[in-house]
Parts: sequence; C-alpha cells; structure tokens
Amino acid sequence: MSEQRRIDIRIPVLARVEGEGALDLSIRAGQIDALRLEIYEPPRLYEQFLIGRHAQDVIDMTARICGICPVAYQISAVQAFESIYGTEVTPWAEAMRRVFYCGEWLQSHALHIHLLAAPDFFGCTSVVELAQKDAEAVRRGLRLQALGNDLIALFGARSVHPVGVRVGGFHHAPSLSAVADMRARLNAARADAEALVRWTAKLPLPDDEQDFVSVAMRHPDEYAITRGRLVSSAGHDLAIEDYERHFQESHVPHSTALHAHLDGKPYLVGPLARINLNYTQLPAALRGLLGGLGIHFPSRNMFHSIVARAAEVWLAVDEAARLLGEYRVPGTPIGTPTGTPAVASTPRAGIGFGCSEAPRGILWHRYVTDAQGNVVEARIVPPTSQNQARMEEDLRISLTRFGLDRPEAELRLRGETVIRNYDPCISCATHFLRLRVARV
Amino acid sequence: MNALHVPAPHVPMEAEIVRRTQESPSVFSLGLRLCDPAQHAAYRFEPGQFNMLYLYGVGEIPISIVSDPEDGDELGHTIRVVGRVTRGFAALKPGDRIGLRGPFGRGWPLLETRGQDLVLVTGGLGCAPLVSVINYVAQRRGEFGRVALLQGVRHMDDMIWRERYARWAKLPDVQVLLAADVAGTGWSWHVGLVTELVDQLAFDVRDARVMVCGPEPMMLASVRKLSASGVADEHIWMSLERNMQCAVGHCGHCQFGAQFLCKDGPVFNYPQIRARLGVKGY
Amino acid sequence: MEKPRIAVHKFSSCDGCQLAFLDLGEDLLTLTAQIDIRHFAEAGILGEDEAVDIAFIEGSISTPADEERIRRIRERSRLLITIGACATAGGLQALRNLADAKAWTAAVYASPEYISSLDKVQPIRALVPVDFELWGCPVNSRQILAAVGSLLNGVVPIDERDKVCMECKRQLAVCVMVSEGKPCMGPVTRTGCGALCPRFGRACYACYGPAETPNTEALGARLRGLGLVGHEIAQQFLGTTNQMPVFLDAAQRWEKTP
Amino acid sequence: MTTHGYLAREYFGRLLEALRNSGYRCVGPQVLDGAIQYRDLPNAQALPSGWRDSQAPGRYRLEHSNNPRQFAWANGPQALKPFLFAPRETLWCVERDARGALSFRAVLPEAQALAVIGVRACDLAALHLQDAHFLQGQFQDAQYAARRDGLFLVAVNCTHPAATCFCVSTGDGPDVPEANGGCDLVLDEVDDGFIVRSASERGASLIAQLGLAPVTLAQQTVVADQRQQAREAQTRMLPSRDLRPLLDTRLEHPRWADVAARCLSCGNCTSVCPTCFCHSDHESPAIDGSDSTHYREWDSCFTQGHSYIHGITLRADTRLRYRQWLTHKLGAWHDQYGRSGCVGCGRCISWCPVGIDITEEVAALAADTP
Ligand SMILES: Cc1cc2nc3c(=O)[nH]c(=O)nc-3n(C[C@H](O)[C@H](O)[C@H](O)COP(=O)(O)OP(=O)(O)OC[C@H]3O[C@@H](n4cnc5c(N)ncnc54)[C@H](O)[C@@H]3O)c2cc1C
Ligand code: SF4
Ligand code: SF4
Ligand code: SF4
Repeated sequence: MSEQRRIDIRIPVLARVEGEGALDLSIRAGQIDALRLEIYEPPRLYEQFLIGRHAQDVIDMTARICGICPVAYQISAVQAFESIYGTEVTPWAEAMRRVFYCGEWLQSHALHIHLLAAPDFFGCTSVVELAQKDAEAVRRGLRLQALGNDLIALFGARSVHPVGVRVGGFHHAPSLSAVADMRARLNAARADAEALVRWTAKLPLPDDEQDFVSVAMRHPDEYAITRGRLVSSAGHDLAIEDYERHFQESHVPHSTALHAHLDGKPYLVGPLARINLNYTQLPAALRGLLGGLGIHFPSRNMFHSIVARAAEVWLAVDEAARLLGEYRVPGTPIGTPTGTPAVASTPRAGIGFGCSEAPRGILWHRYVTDAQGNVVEARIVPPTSQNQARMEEDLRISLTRFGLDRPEAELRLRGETVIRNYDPCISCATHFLRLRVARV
Repeated sequence: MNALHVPAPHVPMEAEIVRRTQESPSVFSLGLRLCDPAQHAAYRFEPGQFNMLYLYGVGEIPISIVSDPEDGDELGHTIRVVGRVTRGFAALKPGDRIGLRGPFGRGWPLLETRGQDLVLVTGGLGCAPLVSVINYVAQRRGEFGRVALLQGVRHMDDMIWRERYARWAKLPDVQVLLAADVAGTGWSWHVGLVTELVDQLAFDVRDARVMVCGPEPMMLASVRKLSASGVADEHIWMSLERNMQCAVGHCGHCQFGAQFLCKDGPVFNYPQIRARLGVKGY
Repeated sequence: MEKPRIAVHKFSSCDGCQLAFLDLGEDLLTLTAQIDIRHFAEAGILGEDEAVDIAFIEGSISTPADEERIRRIRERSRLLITIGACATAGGLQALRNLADAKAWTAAVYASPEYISSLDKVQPIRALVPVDFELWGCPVNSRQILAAVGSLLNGVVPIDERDKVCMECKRQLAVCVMVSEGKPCMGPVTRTGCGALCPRFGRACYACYGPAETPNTEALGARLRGLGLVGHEIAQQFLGTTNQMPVFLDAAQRWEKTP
Repeated sequence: MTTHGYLAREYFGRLLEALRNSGYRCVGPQVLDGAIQYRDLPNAQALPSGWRDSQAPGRYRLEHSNNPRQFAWANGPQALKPFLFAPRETLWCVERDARGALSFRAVLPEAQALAVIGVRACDLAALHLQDAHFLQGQFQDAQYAARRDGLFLVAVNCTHPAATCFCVSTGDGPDVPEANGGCDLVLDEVDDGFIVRSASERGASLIAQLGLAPVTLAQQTVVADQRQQAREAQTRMLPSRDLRPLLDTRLEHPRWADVAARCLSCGNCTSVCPTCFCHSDHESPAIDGSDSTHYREWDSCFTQGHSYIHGITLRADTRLRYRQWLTHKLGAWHDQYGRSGCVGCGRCISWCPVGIDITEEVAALAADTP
C-alpha cells in the first residue's frame, strides 16, 4: 500500500458500549494524524442539581448517573455522607455492602463479557449471533448476570437504581430464608464462574503488551471493593482525601466528558488495574486456577482485562457466598419489631469523601454540606473519564502496531475492539462536568 | 328467569369463529361455535344475556349475544371497535379460536311480555342487545302484539343494518322508525332525536311493554318521554353497561347502586334502578 | 407470521431502561426468537435508519441533533413507545430546566461553541407523537414483557396508572407513613415497580411519576404534618419526573409555602 | 366433652401442638415491620407478648411493656382477608398450540388446613360477609372456597380496643357472640392464661386434648369485667346500623367535595377493609406465545380503572369515588347482603395516610340536610 493512502474512519455510533460515543480517526502518510474518542452523550449536569439535596436524595439521584453501576454510586456517596456525619456503620452493614457490591460486579462483568466484549472474538456482531455459535457460554453468562442482579435486589429491591442503601446501613435486612436461597444459588454458581474463567482464558485475545500505569484501591484485609487507599503501579499510596492533589481532570473539545490524568499522565483503572495491583489478595484457589491456565498477573496485555473481569466474577461469587455464610438478621429477637438495619446519625456541616471500586474502576465522590447536612458542593469522578486518556493512548499504540495499512474494515473493528475492552461507560463519563464558574 | 345453567362460569370454553361480517367501518359480527360439540349442543341462552369473550393473551370483555336462542348453528355477537380488546377481536378471521364464558345475566322479559304490544327503543350500537329480541319476535310474530322499532343514531352513516330494518318493516304489524341527529341526502327518515319518534307511533303506547337500550342519557330521555305518554314504570326494561371483570358478581366493578349488572342485570326493570339512574357517578 | 421489527434507541439517559431488555436473562433469548431486532446499539445491532414496527425510546432530548434524530426515528417507526422517566418525562436531568441552562453550560465549558444543547431537556412526547409510554425509573423487565406481550398479540399495552399504595397493600407491606411517619410519595405515584420502597421499609420517592388523580395538595399537607417544610415538600416532587405538570406545579406551590 | 376451661399461659403451646397434630398449619399475630401481622407461628413465644397498639386517624404505633398478655392489642392492617381472598392469584391458564387451538385449565390454590390464632370478633363478622359474597350467591368462588374449607379459627375476645375501633356501634364486637360466633374456639385472655370455650364440634374435640383446668368464679368475674370495659372504652360510633335512608338523601351533600379535597384516592381504606371485595382481572401472556395466565388482584373503587368504560370514567373524580365507597359500604350492602358492609374495625381510619375518619364523615353528612 502506498504511503500516501489517506484514510478517514468514522465510527459514528459505537456499538456494544453503554452510552453514546463515536470514534474519529484520520491517518495521513501512514501516521495517525488525528484520533478522537468522542463522547457526545449530552451532559446531564448532576453535580449541579445535587446542590441543596439531602443525603438520601443524593444516594437515589447519583445512582441515576449510570444504570449499570448504580451500586457503586450509592456506596461512594453514602460513605462520603457517613464520613461527614461521623457515622460508624456496623460490621454487619460493612460486610453486607460488600456483598451488595459483589452483585454489581457480577452483573456488570457478566454483561460486559458476554453481551459487549466476547462477540468480537467470535467474529459476531452481537450476543444474539454469539448464542448461535456458543449457546452454552451465552446461557451461562446470562445466568451469572441474573444472579448478580438478584444479589443486588436482595439488598436493594431491584438491580437498577436499587432502593436499599441509607446513611448508617440499609433500609432493610433480607430475611434468613431469602439469604439461604441466595447462598444456595451462589454455591451452585461456582461451577459457572470457574467455567467462565477457563472460557475467557481460551479466547483468541490479541497479544498487545503496553506500558501503562494502573490505579486501584487497596485494603490490607481484603481484595478492595468498597474501601481502601489509592495505590498505583507508579508507587502512589494515598488516602482517598488526597485524590485531587494528584489527579487532574481537563476538558477536551471533542468530548462532553472530562479526561483525567495522574501527575499529568494517562492511567488505567478497572479490573486489570485492580488485579495487577492486588493479585496477591485473590483467594489461593483463584490464583491457582489462573496460573494453571497460563495467565499471569500483573499483565501488560490490555486484552487480559476480560480474563481479569472473569476472575472478578469468580471472586464475587466466592465472596458473596462466604459473607452470606454467617448471615444473621441484625437486631431482631423474635417478637420485636424489625429494627432498621442502620445506625442513627445526625446530619451536619462538613466535607466528606467516598471512593469505591466500580466495575469499571475507582469512582470518587466529594461533598460539602451545610449545617442541615444538605449538599453545597459536589464533585464526582467516574471511572470512564479516568480511562479516557488511556483509551486514546492505547488506540494510537495498538492501531499502529496492528498496521495502519490494513483495510479500513479491519482497522475499524480493531479500534472498536480496543475500546470495548475497556468497557467504557459513556453514560457515566459525561455526567460529571465540573462547574467552573468564572468569577470576575 | 335465571334458571339457565352456566356451563363455564369461571374458566372459558374454547370457541371457533365460524363467520365474520363487517357491518360498518367500526362494527363487525362474529358467529361462534363452541369447539366441543357437546358443549355447543348444551349451550342455552336468552336474548339479552351476554358472554365474556376472551382474546388470547389480552383479556375478556362482556358482549351481548345477538343471535336467536333457537339457532343451534352459531352464537352471534356484534362488536363495536372502541379500544384495546375490541380492536384485537376485529383482527380475527374465521377459523381463529377464542375463549367464551357464559351466558351471564338476566335477559329481556320475553315470557312476561308475551302477547303484549312492544316498543323497542335503541340508540347507537345499543341496538345490539335488542337485536336478539327483534329476531326473536320476528321468528315468533304471532306470539306478540304490535311492535314498534325505534332506532336513533347520531349520524346517518352510523346506521347499520338498514336492509334488516327494511326487512323488519315489511313484517305484519311492525312499525320501524329511524332517526338521525345529523343527516344528509339519502335519508328519508326523521332528523332529530329518537325520543321524538314516540309521537309517530301507530298505536297507543299506554299498555305497551317497552325495552330500551343505548347510551344512558338517551335511555333516560326515552323513559321520561314514555312515562309522560302513560307507560307504567313497571312496563319498561332497559339494559345497562358498566365495567365488568368477572361476570359472576364478585369483582364489584359492575355495581349500580345495590345491583350487580352481571347477575341482576344487565336488563333491569326500570323501578329497580330508578333511584340511581342519571345520578352522576353511579 | 412475520416477526415484528423492533428498534431500541437511546437518548440522554443512564442506560438503565435498556437493561430491562438486557437483564431478561434466558427470556432475552426467547424474546429474540419472537422479534426481529433491527437496532439496539448496546446489544451490538446497528440499523438506526431502518423502518421498524416498534421503536422503544430511552432517554430525553437535549440537543438539536437529538431532536433531528427523534424525528427521523418517528418517520420510520409504525409504533413509538417511550421507556422510562427520561423519555416520558425528561428525567432527573430535566432539573436543569429549572435553572438557567445557558448560564450553566457557558460556565461549564471552556469552549461552549463545541457544545450544542437545547435550552430545555424535553420528553419525547414534546417533539413527536408517542403511541405508548412506559413509566418508571427504571422500567423493569416485567413491564417490558407485558408491553411486548400485548404488542405481539396485536393490542396496545395496558396503562398502569393506579397508585403505588394499591400495590403496597397487595404486597401486604405495612404503610410506612402511618406506622413510622415517613414521608411517602406512594399516594401520588404511579404503580409498576411492585411497591419496592415501602416493602423495604422506606418511603416511596416517586420514581414512577404521577398516578391518575394525584392529590398533591392533600399529600403535601400531610407531609407538612410530618414535619417537612415547604421547600422540602417541593423537593419531594422534583424527582425523576420533575417536569410533569402536576408535580412541577405542586413543587412551585410548596416552594412558596414556608 | 369439655367445652370450657382454663389454659395457663405457659401451656399455650399445647394448643398449637394439638392443631399441628390435627394437620393444621398455624398462623398467628406477630410483630413485624412495626405492626401486628398474621404470619406462620413457629411457637407461642412468637406471639406479641406485652405489645399494645396505639391507633389514631392516619397513625399506628406499637408500644411495649412488661405486661405478660399476648393479645392486649386491637388489630393490625390485615387479618383474615388475605388468607382467603388473596391479593393476587391466578384463576386459569390457557395453552395455545401451533395451530392456534386453545386449551383452558382452571388453577386452584392447594387446599390446606389453616388454623388462624387470635382472630377478632370484627374479623369474624367480616369473614361472614366475605363468605356471603364469595360463596353464597349464584356462583361460588373456587379460589376462596378452596381456602375457606380447611379454616380453623381461634378467636380471642378484645380487651383493649384501639381508639379507632367502633365495633360496638356496628354490633360486631368487641367479643364474639356466645352463639353462632362462626369460629371454632373463643379465648378470653386473663393475666396468667386463657379461658377457652369451644364454639364448634371441631373446637370441642380439640379442647379435649388440652387438659384444661376448670374456670374459677374469680376468673369469670375478671372476664366479664374486662369485656364490659372493652365496650365502654370505645368512643367512636356510627349513628345507626342502617344508614340507607340517611345516605339516600345526601347524594349531593357538600361534604363529599370537602372530603375529596383531603382524600388521596389511594385505595388504602379499601385494601385494609376486611369486607371490601373488589378485584380486577389481568392477563400475563408468555413471551413465546405458547400460554397465558389469567389472574386477579385487589382493586378498589378509588381507582380510575374501577369505573372505566371505553372512553368514559364514570367516577373520574375523588368526590364520586368516595361517595361510591361510602354509599356502597354503609348503604347498598344492606340490599346485597342484609347488613352494613362495615364491621367497625377502624382500619380505614388508622391506615388512611391522611387520617380520614369514616365515623366523622358520616356524622358530618348526618349533621345537616343538603
Ligand atoms: C353486559 C354488557 C354487554 C355488552 N355488549 C356489547 C355488545 O354486544 N357489543 C359491543 O360492541 N359492546 C358491548 N359491550 C361493551 C363492551 O364490553 C366494551 O365495549 C368493551 O369491554 C371495550 O373493551 P376495549 O378493550 O375494546 O375498550 P377499552 O376502552 O380499551 O377498555 C379497556 C378495558 O376496560 C375494561 N372494561 C370492562 N368492562 C367494560 C365495559 N363495559 N366497557 C368498556 N370497557 C370495559 C375491559 O377490561 C377493557 O379491556 C357490552 C358491555 C356490557 C357490560
Ligand atoms: S407506605 Fe406509601 S405506598 Fe404504601 S400505603 Fe403507605 S403511603 Fe401508600
Ligand atoms: S420510589 Fe416509589 S415508584 Fe420508585 S421504586 Fe420506590 S416505591 Fe416504587
Ligand atoms: S369500613 Fe372501615 S371500619 Fe368498617 S369494616 Fe371497613 S375498614 Fe373496618
């Protein structure tokens, strides 16, 4: 092919991603001359209308930023308010929030693996086609997704925009019998989870090693989900309160989302970053399973993200089963009214932070409240805007390696595959435009 | 009355559409036969009774039976398309299967009125429940006295069955009077309200038995007019319509004052419902 | 019988209502055997401009491009059905209609010329005729299956418009307003969710939007009796369906009440 | 055969045991989610020992004390109705084959012997009304009948009516009539136990298994006194048992508009009312087109759908809906079932989120002529 080839690729609607995005790529003289991951989902200005609202409203409203990871929003938000109000939740509530969150990982990861990412590796355009090639894998995926949804609903009544979380704990504690049923299903799902890990390890994933910085939370006692410090493969180890000192967001003209950088450089959040940083905290059985399949973490192959996701599905099933193993209904001796499974708290003024590992990576919140505990200022940094700079960087590298002289259709598909590998959630990404008021 | 056995009060029987007739752009008739021949043979009803017709996956609606009770071939239903279920029924064709429960309710007082003069007043598609009576009387012309058929519609184009009316008009001692509120060329009948037709009756109505069916304001106006003409309240019957879910007197929707339309009606003797008729909200 | 052609389109939203399809589990495979999906970007099926029998619309309209796209979709769809609070009522993001949107946008973006945004966030109904609206934030799989079930049987779906209280009692939940004095919006909110909140011991926050004959005045007075002040009562009405006139009016009335 | 005797509180478990041995599933009052609710009763300790209910228009709270009594409360949001007339249940299913042929199949609840402990006099009166409605007309409701058949009822006379109770004025309580109570056992609770009386043959044979002690004169006096006190404790009332003549002349009374301004039209009153029977039918087709389920669920005369007929809602506004409810409940029921549809339990008063009080509305309607 001639060096003079000019290619303009526009993928106007990215399929199999959450939200509305597009990719613009122009190649001039064998070089990428412009590459823009465009997010044109209109801004929803959440941070603005949270102002004046009380904690429960914030919990219910921020969930609506994203239908796929509402639990993450609720947990990050509630933590921020609990830190302002000085509320210490019980170990029961702490553990059950982790179970609740496992439901979301399970649901979101299963959805991403089967419905969004995997069709790429089978030459299919959708899960409907994939179901014709590997029906059992799709059914297994749908089963795991349903299990995740039901686990969320156990604590939240429904899986999308659940209604169970409140400051101090939960509104409702599931009954013993509901938990027993769930535990049985979780134990039965272990086989599916293991089969899923094996299946993803065998996918014909491109081998595309890159240099990148991983960022995730870390907790001394557990594979971090709901709590911990922020660590990076570049050696950072920060309290969540210090996030803003190291991470900066900037507005790029082609996107309604903000790009985030760590000390000026792109970085990766999400399953691969988490597993790269916290591999040793995975249960031994899971490490053995992965090792036996010849997949080693930390990994520099971005496409190992899908295996990392499957491993986290395994972990979520295992953790939820374990934590529900010793379940009891809090504070309800027979014959007393069902107590609210939450500790009391008094709203007050302050500043609070919340951070948790959403399925796609760290989700960071900061709130300032007035004396009534209502929001005066809100800032939310979702995972996708953190990954956006990394995605563009990855696209440049991997498309160049892939060969820019390849036919347009192949380039297009590779580009989409690279993007989908990040499981970008564009709905999330755009809802956090920070309000910068120009003061004269 | 009401001694009739209801073969399937709670669970529908399967019925096949054996005939479909488009009566007007929005009105069609279905001839039904119960798929089980024994059920079909055993099925009995009285004019004025109704069935709950079930459309697969959609729901049930109450529809009067308009065919002749002695017609063993098929059960006739005439349906006006007004909403969800009726529109669904309109799309069916002969050979399609539906569900049928019934017959329910009390029909017209054809035994009590035997030998008497009859005035049958209908409005709009309100004629459907009375068509069965007209058919019944036409088949047994000798058993009744003089008969007047008064039918009113809003617009002349709403008048269905013109040729049937023409046919009925030719029967001995049957007077047919039609009225349209709005009419144009080609309308030789009365222009105005159906109540105004009472003045054109060929016989003294004082001893007649009256059956009325149609929109409630029209029924109320007719009853007032007939009462004023000397008809005793006890000699007037009318068929009402209310929301109906179960048809067996349990769901509570069809209550009209203390009456359950599905079992105490839908045909009522006027004094039974006089107190609440025309009171908004009942 | 020819399979009905279906499209699922997304506008400004959280994607949660589309999940009612993607969360169907095995039913999703059953459903895809009954219908012919022509466009559903999140599921990987792209055919935005295809003519379809039923278009499901998620999300609200907030840019000129959206406006143009919804008109195109309407032209190519025999039936157009909105799913969820964003599409039927504007959604939570329509709260920006209550603020000076232009000023917000100008303040947010360094280069506002890159952003084209309409003054107001609007429900689909404000722009094109809608054949049926499914309420909820989010709509759930039961609602979607019921609607599709009706459509497959050739009739319009049933409009569920009773109050949450009706379902709350069918679920034998104890009224949280009566037994705990919690400020429940159930008496003015449309059923459909299964009365999830009262069953979980918390007050309904009206995510399904207004029910038929909502008495916002009487409920507001009751909330006041429970200790809420006018501004707080107003906020109760400014949730996911804040642009629905009965709620908006109620909010404006209560906002002015101390 | 013993038909009367004393059962010490610590032996209450024997009653449950005897019922279980006779094949009954026992259901009884328990404190759950802040209210007295009837649920499967694991043992006598699960009964609401020491609990009292404090009720007022739009308000229900439980309070605990060290009083050992287990039935010293009036009622909760529901009692028998949901056990017999289920809030939602399938009536029939239909299968459709590839050629479109339909086969219909009735679906009946599993018949099961259920014993309900702690039923109140008003609950029994309401049960008789529901029986009359669902079983004694031209058609029997199969679902209701299946559940009703095996029902064993253990009534407990009220000692602590709530402020919202007015069963004395409707003639339905606070204690179960000596004759034709319509239950199997009647209990009077005293501080250390229960005076048990059989009210049916089944009850009598059950009692025989309990080893009851004779009732002392002192106990009889206590029971008589507390019954009397319970009567006198009631402050609310309806002006007459048959309000037809009154209501018939009040159809256009301004009070209907007044109550409509306060009423949420939410249907809570009809849902908690033990006699209200309205329901609507619905269809749930399987997505693959092979079968469909026809079910019913509680409806209310306060919904728009209740009076909807193609394009018109007969009772579009709350004024007409409230009037329909009241004139039916207190008026038309007499014509339909020979008595008023209200048993004076006061649930519609307490559980109305805005505290509309049926006795107050009737009083206002009665106060002056339009
Ligand atoms: C005793 C009786 C006899 C009838 N006979 C005939 C007849 O012979 N021909 C005819 O065309 N119509 C008749 N009707 C009216 C017919 O039942 C309604 O037109 C029909 O139920 C409308 O259903 P829909 O779904 O098309 O209308 P929609 O307006 O979409 O109604 C929605 C739903 O309302 C409910 N509904 C229940 N009862 C009624 C009711 N009475 N009217 C309207 N909606 C109701 C149904 O569940 C219906 O599906 C009769 C009604 C009654 C009560
Ligand atoms: S809890 Fe809310 S929804 Fe339930 S009955 Fe009470 S007011 Fe209605
Ligand atoms: S807020 Fe109301 S409508 Fe929404 S889920 Fe809760 S109870 Fe249902
Ligand atoms: S009307 Fe009210 S007081 Fe009377 S029985 Fe019903 S709920 Fe009880």
